[in-house]
Amino acid sequence: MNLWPFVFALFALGIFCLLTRRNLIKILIGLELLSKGATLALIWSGILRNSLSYTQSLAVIAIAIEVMVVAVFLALVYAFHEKSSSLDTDDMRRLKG
Amino acid sequence: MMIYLTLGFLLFFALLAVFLRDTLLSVLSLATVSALLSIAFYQLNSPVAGAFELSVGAGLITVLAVLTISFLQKRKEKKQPGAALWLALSLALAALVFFLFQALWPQVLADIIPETSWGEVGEILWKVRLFDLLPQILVILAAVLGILALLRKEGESKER
Amino acid sequence: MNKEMIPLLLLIVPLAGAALVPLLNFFASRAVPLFSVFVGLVTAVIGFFLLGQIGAQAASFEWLPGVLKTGFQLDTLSVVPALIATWIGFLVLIYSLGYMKHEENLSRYYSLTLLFIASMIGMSLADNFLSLFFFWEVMGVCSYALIGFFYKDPKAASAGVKAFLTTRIGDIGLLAAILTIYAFTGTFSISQGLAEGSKIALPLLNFIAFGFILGAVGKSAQLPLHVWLPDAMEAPTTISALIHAATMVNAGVYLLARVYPLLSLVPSWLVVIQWIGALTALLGSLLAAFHNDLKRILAYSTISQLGYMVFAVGVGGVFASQFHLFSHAIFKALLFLCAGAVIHELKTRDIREMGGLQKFMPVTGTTFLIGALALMGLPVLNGFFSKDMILEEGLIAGSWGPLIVAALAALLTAYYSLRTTAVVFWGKRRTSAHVKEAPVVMTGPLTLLALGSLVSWVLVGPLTTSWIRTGLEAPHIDWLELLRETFSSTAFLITVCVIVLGFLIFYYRRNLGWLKGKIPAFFKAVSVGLGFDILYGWLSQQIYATSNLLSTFFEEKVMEGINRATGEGSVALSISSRKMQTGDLHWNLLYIVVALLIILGLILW
Amino acid sequence: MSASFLETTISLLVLGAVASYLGGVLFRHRERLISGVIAFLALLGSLISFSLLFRMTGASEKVLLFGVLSWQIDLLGWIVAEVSLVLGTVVALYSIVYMEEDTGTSKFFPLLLLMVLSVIGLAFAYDLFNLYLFFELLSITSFALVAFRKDKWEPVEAGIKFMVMSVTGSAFILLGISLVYAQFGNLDLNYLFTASGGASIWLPITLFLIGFGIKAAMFPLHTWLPDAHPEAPSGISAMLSGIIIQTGLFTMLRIMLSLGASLPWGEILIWFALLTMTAGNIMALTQKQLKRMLAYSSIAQMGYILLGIGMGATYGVASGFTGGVFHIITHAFMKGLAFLCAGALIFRLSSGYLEDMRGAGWRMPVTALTFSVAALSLAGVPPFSGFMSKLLIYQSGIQSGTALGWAGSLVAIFNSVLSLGYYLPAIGVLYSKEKAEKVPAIKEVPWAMTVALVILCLLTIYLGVQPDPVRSWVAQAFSLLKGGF
Repeated sequence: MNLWPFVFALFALGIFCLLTRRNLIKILIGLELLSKGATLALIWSGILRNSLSYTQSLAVIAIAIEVMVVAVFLALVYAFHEKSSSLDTDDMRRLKG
Repeated sequence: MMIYLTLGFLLFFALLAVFLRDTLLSVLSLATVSALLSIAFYQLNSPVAGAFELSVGAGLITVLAVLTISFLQKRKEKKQPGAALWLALSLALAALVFFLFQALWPQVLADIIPETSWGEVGEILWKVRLFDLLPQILVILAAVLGILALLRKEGESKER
Repeated sequence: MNKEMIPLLLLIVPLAGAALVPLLNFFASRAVPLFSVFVGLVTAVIGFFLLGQIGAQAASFEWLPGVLKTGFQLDTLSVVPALIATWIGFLVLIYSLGYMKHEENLSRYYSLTLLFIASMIGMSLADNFLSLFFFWEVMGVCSYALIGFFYKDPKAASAGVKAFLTTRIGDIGLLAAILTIYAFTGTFSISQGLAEGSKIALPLLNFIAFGFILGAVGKSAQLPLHVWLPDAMEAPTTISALIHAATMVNAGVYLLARVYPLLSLVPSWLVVIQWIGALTALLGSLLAAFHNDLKRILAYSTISQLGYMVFAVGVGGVFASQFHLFSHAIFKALLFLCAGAVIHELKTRDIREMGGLQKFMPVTGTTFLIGALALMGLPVLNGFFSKDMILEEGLIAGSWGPLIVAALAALLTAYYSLRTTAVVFWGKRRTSAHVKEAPVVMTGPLTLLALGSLVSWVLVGPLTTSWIRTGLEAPHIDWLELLRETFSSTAFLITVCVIVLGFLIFYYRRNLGWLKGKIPAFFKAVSVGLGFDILYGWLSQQIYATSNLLSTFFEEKVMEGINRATGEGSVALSISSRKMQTGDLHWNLLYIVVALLIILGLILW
Repeated sequence: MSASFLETTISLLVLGAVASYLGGVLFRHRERLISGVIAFLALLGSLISFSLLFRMTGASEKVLLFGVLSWQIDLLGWIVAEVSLVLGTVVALYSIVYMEEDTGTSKFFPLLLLMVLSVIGLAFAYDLFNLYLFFELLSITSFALVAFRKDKWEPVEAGIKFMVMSVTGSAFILLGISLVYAQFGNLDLNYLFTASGGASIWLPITLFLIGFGIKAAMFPLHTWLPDAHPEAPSGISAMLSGIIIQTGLFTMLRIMLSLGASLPWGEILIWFALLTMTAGNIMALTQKQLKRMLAYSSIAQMGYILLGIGMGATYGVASGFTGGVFHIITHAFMKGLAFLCAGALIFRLSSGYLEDMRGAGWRMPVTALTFSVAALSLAGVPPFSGFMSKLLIYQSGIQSGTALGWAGSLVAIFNSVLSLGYYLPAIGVLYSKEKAEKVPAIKEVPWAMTVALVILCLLTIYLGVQPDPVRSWVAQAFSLLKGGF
């Protein structure tokens, strides 16, 4: 049994989503997929080291942090929408050069 | 090997979450991904993480995201050209990393998943990992303050 | 006052002066010149006290332990250039009161001059290579800014840039040498670096020597990097006297003398130095002999005299080179300041428009004559003793090739000094301009310097007494001995012969016309005008055609190219590379993937 | 003893954050003043108690704080944390005046306190996961502070870009931590140091390099920085450029020293350092906004720090590590000063463009003078502090005696010259004869701001003239290290 492929697949999907999707909600989904991959990796590493309780407790904290990050991100998205009435990353190009 | 089935579904819904044009639907797919992940955790004998993932990941995040979307009323995404190429590239990259990982890192495959209980996890969380408590509280405090700051009312700050 | 603090004070006073001048300019711009002269006076007085400090332990300051310890090195070798800077700097400042009276931007002028004096002091007193290099660079910057002082004149501006860039080549060599020494001895300290120099492998030592020579060649305007000095004459004449005759150009010679223990480990480079010096001396005097621009004549003469000093270092006469440096600083500053007085009155630099000025400017004329005699090396003037000492060192070393070249240069020197004096001050008057003697603030320094030219050689006694502390060999003589030895040496004969020959050429320049029949095309021209005008034309055309071509090529292609490449190139590069900052989130994220791949590649390599 | 000082520091910061928020909310009409003064006092108190800790720090020592929080304190961490406290205190003082037209300052100051606290946490945490949590705290506070002026478009945009990149990096770090755990079954850096020899850890190391490299603005990962730093309020720009990105690097250094012995991470850092400093300098050359220029210059300066640390790690030259960390210290003060000066100019001129600042130096003498000191120091002109630290870094390359070391030093020296190409014009603009439109009407900033500027300016000069005590502390700190601690 080996779950690493799934971890890497989740990471690949997350990065793919971040690279190509141009909607901020989709960007959020990409970041979420990365976090879920990382959480899965935590649990799986606990199984490998035969200390599942330990990594579970880490995973719990990681999930809590993840939510906080998502909340801040959504607040930022909201603030951006207030200014631009848009969720499109193509509109986020004022700062460059 | 139910776990592979669960994770297979998980990947399918993740793909949906990425590719669906309607953002609301893709957020719901993400919620399904979370739910499936918590089932996978359960199957991996880690009920605590599963419960957290289900309540927080599938529940809270979805609620927040759906609320935001419904506030902002922007559901359709523009069509993306050349997505297949990017998908192929990222998957190829991940496959490469994974292959190297397998080839260069011989690992022990554990087929026996240890049993864990709520009590044990709680004990570790409160005894061994107690020193994570302060940063965790602080992160939550910071996030709350940050959200308050970002969603505060009124006020035009001058060019500065 | 703590005696150890004297050198520090000597450095700080002019620095503070340089910093205060712009401030003062805000409140009382008319007091700026006087204030600067006052600072110069204080510096000169402190410099006088420094004389008693030779060989003393000076305060040193551990800046970064184990890396950089900076302090002062007080031996004759270092104190003499510092004193020249303070005293001649002071005289030049006084002279500027009159000379620069009607110019604009005076605060910039005085501030830079004081800064220059400070950096010259810092350079020569530095006891580690890093601070030496730092002050070396500051001097370069000051020189650049002062050459371009009349920046509205495009010639002046471009001359400044030329000087800056040409000397930069030398600086790169110097920096490379310093870093190499540091890499192999682990210290920036000069004395330690020199002491441990013998441990360095020979090929590297060759490289180090080359670096130092390159640095000296650039700063002291030696062949082939001499091109900047004549152009630098666009600077105010005071600056030419101070920087381009008396002090900064000596820095290269000083550097060579300072690192002589290292150079002596690689004798082949010493031969190179001899030839560089001798050829530069010849070329400089040749060009000076056929030029008509008063300041350029003096510039070429400076180049030639610096060539002598470099030659002296090459044959091992470090003391002789420093002695000549000391004499030269005095009489060349004198000549420049006289030239300044003349140019100030006549508003022209062409000597063909001068003539018969002795009657109108007696003090200037007399002092100029003294300077010229010292330059040609007439006995009992300071130039005589030092030049004689150099030739004697050459005889001892037995390097005949360069020596003959140097003697030839001495002959030409005698000729052109006389020619210049004669054309400018004697003979018929060729200008209708109303001419009067310079004001006393200008003639005062002239008189002092002329006095110095007459008697400064007496100081040889104290100089040799303390010289022993530099760790370099030198004869231990006082002035009486110097007199006796000089007049009984072979070198004296050479000197006298050379000078007499030069006199003869000058005196019979008209009678040389009999050659005319033999080579008519050539000497028909010689009889015209002053006799050598056409020769000048032909020779200078030949020399100039090549050197101009070279320098034009150098200036317009190489330097301009470098300038372009660094200036416009980096701007263009900047603008194009800023496109990398697309401002697009997805590109940013793509960079992460790219970096991931790069690091994976590097790690798994 | 040492635990009690640390406990005081932490409780002052946490309670200060809460009190500052509550004070600001309760006294709504005096929000900025109350909140700011409380935050300043809390920072000052914690700075004092933290400074007292110094005498007790030497080789690393485990302490248990409040009976729960286990940290390992050592001199190196103390130095970094102290720098952040000093800078934070100065920034708090400055921001009390600077934020006068902003709303929501009752959230601003607590977030600043938490940011400083997160640096202390990163300096002392020895457990990888604990480190990660503090890293998240650092990230979240910086997102919120970068986008603090959410009423304008650019800060929010910069905040989103920053956040997306940073969260991606965090996910990489978390994956790396899982991989390390899968390999060793322990996350204690001390344990990892003894256990990591010979193990194949190339993937976690790569992930850590990326994750922390994003925060440390290594070259191709730097793209968030030129957006985020200029758009943050100037005090926060000073914090971000001064200490936050360096903390990312510092954390990376700790982990690499503990884990990476078998991999050539030092050499990788050297290559990235050369790219980073060259790219940063070149891109800064043609910037038109002062703060954006300074942000690019931060990237370039990060290159120097990376170079020093890379030299130290690859060739074992002590002056590499010393120079790198000493440059962190000097850079914190001089770049903080430069940003605060830029903020002061913008405070009066309401424009960040260099063009609009022409001649402002004549009207704002203190600001312009301190800015000149900062810029010269950043360019590495003696006798300011930047020269000292850069000198150590050049020295490390030359001491290594290898081709790469020499090339690195030469590139660094060349870059130093290149950087004069934008610092000098910036000073020239401030002292230009002709004045921009708004300039004749302005006056010097209020005293609280000038005091902040002068403090940092004096520190910059002091570290240049007398670098030794601090430099030898850094050298001592490194000589005490065993692995990451």
